[in-house]
Amino acid sequence: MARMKFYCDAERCIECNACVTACKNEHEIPWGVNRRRVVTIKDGEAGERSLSVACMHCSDAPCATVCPVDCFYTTGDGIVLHDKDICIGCGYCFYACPFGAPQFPEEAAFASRGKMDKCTFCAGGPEEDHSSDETRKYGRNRLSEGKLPLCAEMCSTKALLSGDADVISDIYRKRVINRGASAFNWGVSFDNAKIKG
Amino acid sequence: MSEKLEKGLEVLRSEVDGKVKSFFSSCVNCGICAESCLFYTETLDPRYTPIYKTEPLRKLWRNEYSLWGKFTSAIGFAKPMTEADLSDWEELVYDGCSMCGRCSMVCPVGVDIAGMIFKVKHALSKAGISPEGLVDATQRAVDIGSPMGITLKTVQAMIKHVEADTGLKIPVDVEGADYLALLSSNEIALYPEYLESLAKIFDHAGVSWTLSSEAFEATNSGLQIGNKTIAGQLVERVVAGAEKLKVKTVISPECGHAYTALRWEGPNFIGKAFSFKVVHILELLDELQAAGRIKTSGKEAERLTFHDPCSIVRRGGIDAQPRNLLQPIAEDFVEMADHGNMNWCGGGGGVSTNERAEQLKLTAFNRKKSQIEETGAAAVVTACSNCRMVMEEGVETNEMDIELLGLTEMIAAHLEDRPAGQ
Amino acid sequence: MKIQTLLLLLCMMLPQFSQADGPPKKQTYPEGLLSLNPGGELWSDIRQRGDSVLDGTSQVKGVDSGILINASGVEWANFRVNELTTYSSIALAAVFVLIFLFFLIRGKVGIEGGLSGRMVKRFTDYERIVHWTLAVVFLFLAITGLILLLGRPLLIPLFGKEVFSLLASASKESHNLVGPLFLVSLLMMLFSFVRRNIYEKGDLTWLLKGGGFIGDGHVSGGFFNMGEKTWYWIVILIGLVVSVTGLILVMPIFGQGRIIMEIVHVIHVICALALIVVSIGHMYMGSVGTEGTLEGMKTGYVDINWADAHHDRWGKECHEKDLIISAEEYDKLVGTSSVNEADGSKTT
Amino acid sequence: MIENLIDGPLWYLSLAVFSLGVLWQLAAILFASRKPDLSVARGSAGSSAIKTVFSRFLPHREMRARIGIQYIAGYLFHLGLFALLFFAAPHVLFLEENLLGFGWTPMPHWAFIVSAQAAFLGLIILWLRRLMNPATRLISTRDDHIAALLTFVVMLTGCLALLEEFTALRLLHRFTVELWLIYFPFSTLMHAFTFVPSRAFTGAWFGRRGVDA
Repeated sequence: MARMKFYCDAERCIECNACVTACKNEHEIPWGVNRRRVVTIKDGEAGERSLSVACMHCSDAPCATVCPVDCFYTTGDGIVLHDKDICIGCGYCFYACPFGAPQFPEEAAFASRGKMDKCTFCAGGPEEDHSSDETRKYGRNRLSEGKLPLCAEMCSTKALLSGDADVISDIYRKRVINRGASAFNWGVSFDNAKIKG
Repeated sequence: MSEKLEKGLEVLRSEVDGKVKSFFSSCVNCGICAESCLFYTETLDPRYTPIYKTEPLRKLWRNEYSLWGKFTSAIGFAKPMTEADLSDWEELVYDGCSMCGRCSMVCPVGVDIAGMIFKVKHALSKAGISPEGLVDATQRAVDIGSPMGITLKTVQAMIKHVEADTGLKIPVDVEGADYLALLSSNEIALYPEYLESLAKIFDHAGVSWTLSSEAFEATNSGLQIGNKTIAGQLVERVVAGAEKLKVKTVISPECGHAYTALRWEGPNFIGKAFSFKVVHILELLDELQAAGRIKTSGKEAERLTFHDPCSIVRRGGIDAQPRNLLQPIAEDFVEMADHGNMNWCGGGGGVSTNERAEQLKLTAFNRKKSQIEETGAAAVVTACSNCRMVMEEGVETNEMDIELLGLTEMIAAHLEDRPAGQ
Repeated sequence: MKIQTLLLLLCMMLPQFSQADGPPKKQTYPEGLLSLNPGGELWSDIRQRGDSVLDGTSQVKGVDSGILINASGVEWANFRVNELTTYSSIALAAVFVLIFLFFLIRGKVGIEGGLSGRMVKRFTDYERIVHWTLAVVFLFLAITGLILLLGRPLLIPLFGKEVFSLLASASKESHNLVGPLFLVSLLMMLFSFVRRNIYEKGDLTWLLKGGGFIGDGHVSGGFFNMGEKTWYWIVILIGLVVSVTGLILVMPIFGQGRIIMEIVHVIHVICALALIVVSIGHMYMGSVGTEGTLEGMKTGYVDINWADAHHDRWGKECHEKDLIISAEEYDKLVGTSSVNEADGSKTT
Repeated sequence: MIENLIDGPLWYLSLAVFSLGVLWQLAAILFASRKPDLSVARGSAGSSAIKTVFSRFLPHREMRARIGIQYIAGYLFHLGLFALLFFAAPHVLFLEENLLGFGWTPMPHWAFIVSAQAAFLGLIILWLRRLMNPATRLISTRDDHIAALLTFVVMLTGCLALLEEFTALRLLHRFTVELWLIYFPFSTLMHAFTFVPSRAFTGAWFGRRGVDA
C-alpha cells in the first residue's frame, strides 16, 4: 500500500503561490481558510528560501493525539483526515500541529472558530466518495478518481511533489544526485554544480 | 362548604375585574413590595410581604380565572379553597397592613397591591372574619353613629365648650351655608382643638360654614374594616346631611380615612355621584391662604418636620398644600428623608383601632421613630388625627421628646390678630 | 504532582527565552561560501533547533503563518494527553478517597452539647447570593471543563464518538460563554468578603494546631478561621489566574501565537484542577463534614453553639452584642413557621 | 422522526398555544367590565397611565438602596434576553425564514455572547435571591420556579448549540423553546405582556387622585 506524502523542494520553489490558489479554487475554500501556504524565509536576504506547506499527513500526527473528540483518522494511504461531524472547533489541533495546517473559518472573540478545515490530500472525507456532503465539507475528492493533489500537479517548477513516499523519494534522490552531494556545493545552484541532469 | 367560606368566595369573585386579572398575571413574586412595607422591614417576618397578604384573592384567581386554573379544573385537578385560606389571612390583612399603599407605589409591574388587600378585607369582613374590636366599632358606627360611641350630645357639649373658649358662635344646621364641616371621632374625643381652630380660621377668613346635627361624624369604620356596604351606609348619612342643608362643599376633617371615604370612595360606595364638592381641610386652607384670606404672623422657632398621612398624600394627592401652609409659619422646617408620596406610615392607618395589633403597631412605629430622629426635629406636624394618635402613642412608649401637632391648629395659633369689629 | 508539572512547564518555556535572548553566534566559513552546511542549517533553523526562531513571511496572513515548524506543539500535545489527563484523574480520585478516609476516621464533626436551636445571623442575603452564584458558575465550568479534558479516555468508550462529540461541543461552547461570568462572580466575592479574610494574629495558632484536624477539640477562630481564610485566598488568587488564562484562551483575536496558547492552556488546566480538588474538600466540610455549617449558607443563620465551637471569638462577640435569636423567631424570620406550611401550594 | 415533529407540528402547536393564550388573557383583561369611578377626578387618569407605564422602569429614589441588586440583576437579565432574542444572528435568520419573511441587521457574535452572559448572570442572581430572601422564598410558587427553570433551560440549550453545527443540539434548543412557548400563557411569564396594562391601571388610579405614581 502506498504512503502518501508531500515534499517541497526548497531549491525549486519560486513563491508563486499557484499551489495556494489552485487549492482554494479546487475545493472552493471559504475566505480566511488556507489549506496550503507558501512561507519565505530570509526574505530578501542571502539564502532566501520558499517552501509550500500544508498538512504533512504525519505518521504519528499530534493533532490526532490531542483532539479531545478523537475526530482524526488515517486512511490506508497514510492520509490524515478528520470527521467534521465530530469536530467541535476547539482549536487544539492548531496548537499541536508543527506546520500550522489546521484552519478555522473564523477567529472571533469567545473562541468561536467554526469547524476545523485542513488539507485532505484531495481525498475528501469520511462521507461517500463524490457525495454532495463530502464536496461541501471537504472539497473535491481527486484521489478516488486516480488523480494526485492539484497543488502539486499545478506546480510549474515541480518544487511541490505529492504521491507515494517511495516515488517522491526517488525523484528527490535523483535531484540531489544531480545537484551533487558535496558539502561544498549542496544548496548551490544547478549551474554551479557543473552537472547536467 | 361552610357559610363563611361561601360568602367570602362569593364576595371575592365579585371583586375580580380586569384589573385584578392583569395584576395577578403580572406579579412575578419579586418581593420588592416587602422592602417597601414597614411591617416587613421592622419585623423581617416574611409573612408581612404585601403581595402575600392578597393570597386569598390570588388563590381564587389562580383557581378560577387564570388559564392554568381553568385548565386544571377542566381535567379535574383543581384544589378547592378552604376556610383556612380566608381565616389564616385575617391577622395579616387586619394587623399587618395599614393600607398605606407604599407597595403600590414601588411595584415594578405596577400592581396596586394595597387596592387588592382592601378587596380581601372586604371579603373577610363580609364573611364575618374580622377582629372583634373592629366589628364592635363598626357596629357602634352603624347603631350609634360613631365608632367611639359619640352621640350628638357629646358634640353639643363640645360646641358649648368651644364657644365659651373662643367667644365665637359655632354655626349648626345653617341651611345654605357654603361649607359643611365634619369631624372625626378622634377630633371630638381627643382633639377638640380642631373644632376650635376651624371656628377661629373661618371667622378670620370670613367663610360661611356650618356643622350638621345629623351628619357630624366623618369617621368611616366601614372603610376601616373593609366593608363597602357599611361604608356606603355611613357615607349616605353625610350625603343626606349635606343635601338637607344644601351646602355647596363638604369639608373632610384631617382624618385620612374620612377623606378617602368621602372624597374618593364615597360615590362608588353609594353608587351615585355627589351633588356637592368634597375638599380636605388642608386644600381649603391652602386656597384661602393663596387668596390672601388667611394671614398669619409669627413663626415656630423649633425645628419641625411633617409626617405625610398616607391617605391624604400618597393616596389623596394633597402633597403641596401642607408644605405651602407650613412655609410661612415654620422657621426651621426639614423634610424627612423619605417624604411625600414615598413617606413611611407611622404604623397606624387601618390598624389604629385594632387593639389586638398593639404590639405590632409599636414595632412598626420604629421606622417612623428613626425617620424622625434622623431629622432632629423637636416636633412633628401632621394632618390626620389618626396618625397623630398612633404616633403620640409611639412617642410615649419610646419615651421620645417629640411633640405632635395638628397642622390646622398650628394655622389657627398663628392667625394675625384683626382689629376688633372687623 | 504539581511540582512535576510546573517543572515541565518551565522546560517548555525555557527554550523560548534562550532563543530570544541568546547572542547570535559568529561563524567563519571558507571563502565564497555563505554556510558550511547550507541545507542542514536551514532545516535546523526551520525546526527551531538553532539559536533563533526562524520567522518567515507568507502571503497568507494569520497567526504564526510565517513560522514553518512549531516545535513545542508536539510536546504540548503529549503533555496534555499523557501527564495532564493521567495526573488529573489520579488527583480527583485521590481527593475522594481522602475524604472518604477522613469521614471514616473523624465522622461528622459535631458540636459538644449539640445544637441549641438559638441562632445568630452569619451571612446576609447578598453574601449568600454571591457565594452561590460563584458556586453554580464554578461547578458548571468544572464539569464542562473536565468533560473536555477527560472525555476522550473516559467517555468516548461509554458513549461513542458521535454522542460524545455533541456533549463536547455543548461543553466547549457553554464553557466559553459562562467562563467570563466566573471572573465577574469572583470579583463580587472578592469585594464582599475581603475585609473579613485578612489574616490576623490568632490565625497562626490555628495553623499550629492543625486546624483541629489533629486531635480533638476545636481551635480558636474569628469570623473566619485560618483555614477558611486560606481557602478564600486560594479561590481568589488561583481563580484570578484561571480567569485570566481562560480569557486569553477564548480571545484568540489579539494575535497571541501558539506558544502562548499552549503555556496558558497548561496553567489554566493545572490551576483549575487545583481549585476543583480543594473545592471538593470545601464542599464536604461545608455540608456532611461538619454539623450545622450548611445552615449558614442556606438561611444565613447559624446555631450559636456552632459559632462558639468553630469561631469562638466571633461567637463571643455575638453574645456580647446580644445578636442571638430564639428558635421561634428564627422559624419566623426564615419563613418556616407552621402558619406558612399550612398552605400546601407554597414553599417549593 | 423527532426532527420532523419538533420542526413541524410541535412548532405550530406551540405557536398557536402561545398566541391564542396570550390573546385570550389580554382580552380577558382589557374587555372585562370595569365599574366607572364616580368620584370627581383631580388629575388626568390617561396621562398618568401612560406616564406610569414608563416611570416604573426605574425604582423610586427612596427604594434604591434596598433593592439595587434586584434592579441591576433584573436589567442584566431582561436586556440581555431581549438583545439575544431579537438581535442574535441565528434568531434573526430564523424569524425571517420561519415567521416574518423579513429580517434586520443582527448584532455581531461577540455582542450576542455578551448579552447571553448578562442574561445568565442576571437570571442566576435573581433566582438565587428568590431562594435566599425569606420573603421571596415564602411567596414564590411552583410556577415561578418552573418559569425560571424553563427560561434557564432555553438559554442554556441555546448556549450549548452555539456552534450551530449539530442538529441534535439545535433540536434540543428548539424543543425547549416550544415547551417555553406552550407554558408561557399559563404562567407568570405573562408579565411580559400584562405589565403594561397593570402599570397603566395603577397609574390611572393614582393619576385620578393627582398623585405622581
